[in-house]
Amino acid sequence: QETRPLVVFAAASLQTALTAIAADWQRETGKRVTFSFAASSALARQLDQGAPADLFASADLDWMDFAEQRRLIRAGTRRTLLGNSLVLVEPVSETPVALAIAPGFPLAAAIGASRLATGNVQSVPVGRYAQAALTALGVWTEVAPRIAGADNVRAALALVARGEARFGIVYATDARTEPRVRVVGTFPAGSHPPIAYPVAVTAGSTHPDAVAFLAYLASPAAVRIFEAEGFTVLR
Amino acid sequence: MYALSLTPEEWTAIGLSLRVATVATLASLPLGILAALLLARGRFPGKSLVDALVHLPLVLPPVVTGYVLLVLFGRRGPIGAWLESTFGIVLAFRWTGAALACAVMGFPLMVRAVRLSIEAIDTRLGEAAGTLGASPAWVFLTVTLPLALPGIIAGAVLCFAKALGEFGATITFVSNIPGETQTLPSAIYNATQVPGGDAIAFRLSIVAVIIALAALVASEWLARRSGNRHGAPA
Amino acid sequence: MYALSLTPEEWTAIGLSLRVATVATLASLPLGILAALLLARGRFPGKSLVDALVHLPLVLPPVVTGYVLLVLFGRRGPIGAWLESTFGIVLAFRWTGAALACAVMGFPLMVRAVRLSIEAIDTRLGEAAGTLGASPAWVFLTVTLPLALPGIIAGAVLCFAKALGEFGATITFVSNIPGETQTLPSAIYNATQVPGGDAIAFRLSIVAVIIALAALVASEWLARRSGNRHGAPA
Amino acid sequence: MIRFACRLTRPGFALDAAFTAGPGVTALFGPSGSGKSTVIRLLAGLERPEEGRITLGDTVLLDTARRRTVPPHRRRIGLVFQDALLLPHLSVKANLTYGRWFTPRGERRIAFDPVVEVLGIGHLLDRRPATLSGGERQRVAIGRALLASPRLLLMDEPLASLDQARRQEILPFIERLRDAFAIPVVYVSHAVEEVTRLASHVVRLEAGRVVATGTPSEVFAAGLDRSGGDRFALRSVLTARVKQRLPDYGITLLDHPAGEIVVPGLLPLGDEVGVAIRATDVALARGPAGDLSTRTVLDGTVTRVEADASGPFATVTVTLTGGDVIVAAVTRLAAAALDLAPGVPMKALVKAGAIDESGLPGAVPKAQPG
Amino acid sequence: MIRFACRLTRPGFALDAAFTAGPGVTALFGPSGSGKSTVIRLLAGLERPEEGRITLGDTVLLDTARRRTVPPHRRRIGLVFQDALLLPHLSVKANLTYGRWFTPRGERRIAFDPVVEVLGIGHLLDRRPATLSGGERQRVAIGRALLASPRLLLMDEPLASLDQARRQEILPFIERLRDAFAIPVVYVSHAVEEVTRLASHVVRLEAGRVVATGTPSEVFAAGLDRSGGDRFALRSVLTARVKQRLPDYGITLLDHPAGEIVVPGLLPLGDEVGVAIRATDVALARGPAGDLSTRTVLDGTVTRVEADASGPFATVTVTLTGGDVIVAAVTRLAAAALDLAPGVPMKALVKAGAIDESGLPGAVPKAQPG
Ligand SMILES: Nc1ncnc2c1ncn2[C@@H]1O[C@H](COP(=O)(O)OP(=O)(O)OP(=O)(O)O)[C@@H](O)[C@H]1O
Ligand SMILES: Nc1ncnc2c1ncn2[C@@H]1O[C@H](COP(=O)(O)OP(=O)(O)OP(=O)(O)O)[C@@H](O)[C@H]1O
Ligand code: MOO
Ligand SMILES: [Mg+2]
Ligand SMILES: [Mg+2]
Repeated sequence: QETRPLVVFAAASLQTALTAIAADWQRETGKRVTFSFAASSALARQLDQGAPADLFASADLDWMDFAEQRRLIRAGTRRTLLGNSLVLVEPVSETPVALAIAPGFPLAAAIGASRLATGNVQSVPVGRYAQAALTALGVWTEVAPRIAGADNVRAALALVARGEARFGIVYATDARTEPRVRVVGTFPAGSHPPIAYPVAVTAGSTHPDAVAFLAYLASPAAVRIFEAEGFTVLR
Repeated sequence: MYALSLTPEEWTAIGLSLRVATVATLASLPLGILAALLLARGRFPGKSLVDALVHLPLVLPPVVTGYVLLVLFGRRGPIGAWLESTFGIVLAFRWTGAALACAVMGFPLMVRAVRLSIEAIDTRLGEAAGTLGASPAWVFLTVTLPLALPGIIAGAVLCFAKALGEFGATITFVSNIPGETQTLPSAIYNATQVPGGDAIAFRLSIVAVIIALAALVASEWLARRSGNRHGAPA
Repeated sequence: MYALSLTPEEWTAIGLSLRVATVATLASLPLGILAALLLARGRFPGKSLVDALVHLPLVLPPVVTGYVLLVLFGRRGPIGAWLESTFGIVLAFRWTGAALACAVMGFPLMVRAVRLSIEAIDTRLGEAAGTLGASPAWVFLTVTLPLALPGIIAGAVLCFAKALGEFGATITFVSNIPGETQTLPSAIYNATQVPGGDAIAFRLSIVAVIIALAALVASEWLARRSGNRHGAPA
Repeated sequence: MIRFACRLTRPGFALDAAFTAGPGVTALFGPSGSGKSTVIRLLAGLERPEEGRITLGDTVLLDTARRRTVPPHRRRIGLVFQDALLLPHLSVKANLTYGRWFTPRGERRIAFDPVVEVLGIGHLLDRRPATLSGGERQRVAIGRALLASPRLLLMDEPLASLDQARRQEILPFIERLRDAFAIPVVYVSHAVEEVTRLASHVVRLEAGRVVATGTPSEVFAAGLDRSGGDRFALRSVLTARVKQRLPDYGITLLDHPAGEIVVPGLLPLGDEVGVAIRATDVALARGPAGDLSTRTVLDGTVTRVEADASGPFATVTVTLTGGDVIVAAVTRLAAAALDLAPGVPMKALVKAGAIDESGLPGAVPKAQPG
Repeated sequence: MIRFACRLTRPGFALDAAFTAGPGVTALFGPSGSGKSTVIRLLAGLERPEEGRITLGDTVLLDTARRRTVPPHRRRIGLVFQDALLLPHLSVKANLTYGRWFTPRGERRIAFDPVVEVLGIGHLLDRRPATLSGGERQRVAIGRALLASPRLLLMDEPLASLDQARRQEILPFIERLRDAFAIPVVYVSHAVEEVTRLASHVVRLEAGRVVATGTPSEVFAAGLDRSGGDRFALRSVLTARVKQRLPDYGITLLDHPAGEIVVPGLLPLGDEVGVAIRATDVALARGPAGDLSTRTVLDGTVTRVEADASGPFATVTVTLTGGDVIVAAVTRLAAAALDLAPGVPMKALVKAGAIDESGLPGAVPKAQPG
């Protein structure tokens, strides 16, 4: 019998949910799961160098594509598990702004001399989604000079929470965890590419439970946890 | 070289990084030398604590340091708010903030180097200067400081090099605003975060290495010029 | 203290970090001293390049260093594959790899400190030992090495402290696997990535600071014990 | 006037010394490790005693009882260290002028050029200390201390690494300082000649304690037992008046109640001078001396004969006409042969060649302090 | 046998010196900055000349023509540096024994205890060099070099910072080394007394060139002009045989063709010894000397009178019965009064007290090398 724990390489933003699910799974099956949470980019490259992972959960499609092109994942196991939505947030310390997210809405004016914090628009997924959404709404050119790009969502969130930035664009899942921010509005799903969290069994995995755990991630128990976190579970 | 042909944004990042690294190094030198002097020669209670404080940025993950900087020096932070209201100095989201982050991250390296050099100075030379009428302050300026020059140069080089590579604390504190706070390492980091960005990252890394090499060669030259104080025959 | 009561995983991370930092420091010492000696006393073409190479991990963003390590020392990397087939040593995704990453990141700090101390030694002391029959190797062992002790201790402390804080290169090279490669800074990073993790991050940071403080105090004690070689009256 | 009294303890060594030193040169004399450098460092303020009081003229430099201490840089006390301690990063010239910055303009009494000339370091001005020879380093250290125009000059074996010729040039220069600028000097040296030439006062230290003080003749003519068994350290000092200068012969005749003393060099007429004479340079004659090259023959009476039982020599004290005392070291064989005993009339013969003219006050120095 | 020939240039200084040195002590003598330390460093292999050849016995230590050089640590040449250079991180004891590790067991000819005793450093063994006084440091440096049992010992002003009493103890010890172990010594000193006591051979350097070589009497008796104008540096060395020991008086009578010489101390009967005599310690008598304390009266004839026109003194060379030459420094006045001129018969008077017994080979040292 395989006693080695199952190793899951997962994007840092999935940490809370996956840890809870793994605890349930262990309670049910007695089998242990070990995670390595890091940036999707780092994990994908590590897979490329023969990392001993059984499952890979990415925070965006690009790095899963990268893995797939390099045959780092087992064919046919890839599935897009989760979705998320993009929200505009502001610090609770500010007087609530009356701003409706719509094409041409006066975001730039509302930001004023302050900043809008989000992920880095070139490299961090949430930043790329934000750029896409603002572009689709026709306000990107005005807002672009006021963007402060953090290197991950939580850093962006912290900038808003501390009141350093007047607004932030983050995932809905993150926004609800931070009491010091208030959601101003949610970006229409069509304004940006779908926010997706793909998972797959790695090509090198020999662990007998890899597929089973992958399936468990779609189990009702797991779905409950994901949804409690604010994810939309895609079926 | 074609491979190194850089985009305008990259040039901006390079220029900014040079400015940030230079300012970080020069601005932290006086404090660094003072701290080194205090740790090398001073005797006061809580010296270990000061020592630990100086080393803090080395011990903490850069993200934590960046966050602490944000909390203290952000516009809403106690020091940041005071600086803004008193001197009109804003660090948040400015290149000056990047310089502060780099200075803080390079500080332990600088202090250690200077301290080592100060500790290696024969205290009797200061005594000799004292008998010639030099007050402790003058002794510091005319004896300790010049004799610690190897350490000061080494400390400055370390701080400068660290500033060229520092990224975690910087991006956490002042985020990544092209033209304002996007330094060379931030640009490199960005490149590594997108599939296929390796070539760009490599190119920019080469630039960083070339700058560091130039700084090293300049520092060695400076150190040599400042005179060999040992090992001469007699 | 209740606030500091740690989970078993956190204890594991602390233990691992201690092991990683200790091994990184001790294992890089010999090479660091050698490099420092070469840079301090050697005269050879390409010295600037060696110097630059040593500083590289400082200049490059840690992510890049980590990636370079991954490419070179990974199981599929040229050096990693050779090490595995020849000696059976595996670094990738092992705590040994974390130690390598920390050693590499701390290397420039160590080399600089040792080099400064070596350069401050009066070469005539080595000559004196030579006239007493000590070959250059013995001079190194019995004169240069003990007299460079302040620098060696300082270098070791810097390397150790850096290893306690190093995160970027480590997580990029050996990932973040609890019990194997999840060091204290990686655990802190993880904490910062979850809602409400600030308290955990703070708690773990305090632990890191306490360890560093202990190391500092120990090093100062060691340095004092090794003898004050200056400033005595006569 | 310096008043010194300090107590200081180190593992294995305790200093407990008190002395006063007037104007002129005070010599600190004593075996290696006796605490001479420690006293010098205390005077300069580089060492704090457990208990002590030091005054220079009217100034209290240190008074542990009243918790007062003047820091070294306010003492204006020059110090020539035993091991030079030049500032390695400065040129010789910058080392020399270092102290000037800190000397009030009105008190810069000593000019650069003559000091450089006497010390023979003009060709070294642009060099770094590391490239100097041992003696060159020491000369620069002397110049550096002088050029700060100190109120008191401390010199710790300043001439030990210099050749005789250079010494002969520097010694009169130090005397000039003493005389022309009235800078008191505390001088550490193992060379009895130097001490007797320069010093008006000797403090002899042993194991951290003052074992003898007084004029050189008092301290060094005190008999073999009190001179540490070294007959070469025994001196007498005769006081005589300049009677006649013989420029053709380059010598001067001094008038002493016991006879005429011939000394090399031309001294100012009428001056009263002290002539230091080593005990080993004095021969004794019972009857008339023959036709000798030795011109100085002094009349007196043996007042004391101390035979060093184990050694070959006896110290014979002759009280000269007029009351001055001269000490001679002769073999015990000769003492026996001449029947030397208290009360015996005796002639003391002193070779002019053995008298060091640089010890005489009027000796013409090669250069003058500015 | 050392053969030395080297050329070396530094900005403002050029060394171009060649000399040979036999067994025994060879003194390097010359003014500050003349290149003495440089020669020492070349001998030790610490400096490379542009051109040169150095051999010690059969061993070629350096030959630039053949591009051969033995590195310092293989030369087994001990060096006492002008500034001690003790290893600051080691205790005094560890400094002393440092060289032993590297000395082949069979060649450890010098024992620890006697060296420590003679140097008087027993109480310092556990101390760190930084806490030593100047003289203590230098004594440890001497011990350290000795205890490596070198094949050649180089000493650069080793006794400059020591008191007379300590010097008197160490000098015979160095002679023991020279004699008992046949360790040749190259010795730098500004003290003429030391040089004449120790050295069988003197090399006088000036501005990097050898200006005179020979025995001490040849070099130092060469007349005032050649001795650098310093009459105190003038010596003669007389060779005499031990005739009689007078233990009661602690003196020895030597047989010399020109008369009996009285020297302090008890020398081995029958030995031939060289007695160094300073020109300032020699008096001349034309007729009978009278009833003097001076017992040594030597017969001879004036062969040369060199008057130093500007100074007070004349150097008078007297060729003694048997051929030895003695030099006296007398005033020109005395020279005129005694009608000194070549051919005049003359008696040379030498006080026993002025002869330094530590310069005599048989002098009993306080301790013996092991
Ligand atoms: N690096 C250098 N550059 C220029 N001149 C030098 C250098 N090193 C030594 N010298 C000169 O070489 C000469 C000889 O020096 P050395 O130390 O041999 O003298 P020395 O005879 O030992 O003198 P001392 O009796 O003062 O010790 C000196 O004039 C010194 O200034
Ligand atoms: N830190 C110390 N610990 C113990 N003993 C010390 C310390 N410093 C100095 N001494 C001792 O104090 C004594 C006096 O030293 P000092 O330097 O005053 O002697 P000195 O008379 O100048 O001797 P020298 O003629 O050899 O220079 C010496 O025996 C020395 O060993
Ligand atoms: O201190 Mo780092 O290791 O630059 O992220
Ligand atoms: Mg001393
Ligand atoms: Mg010398």
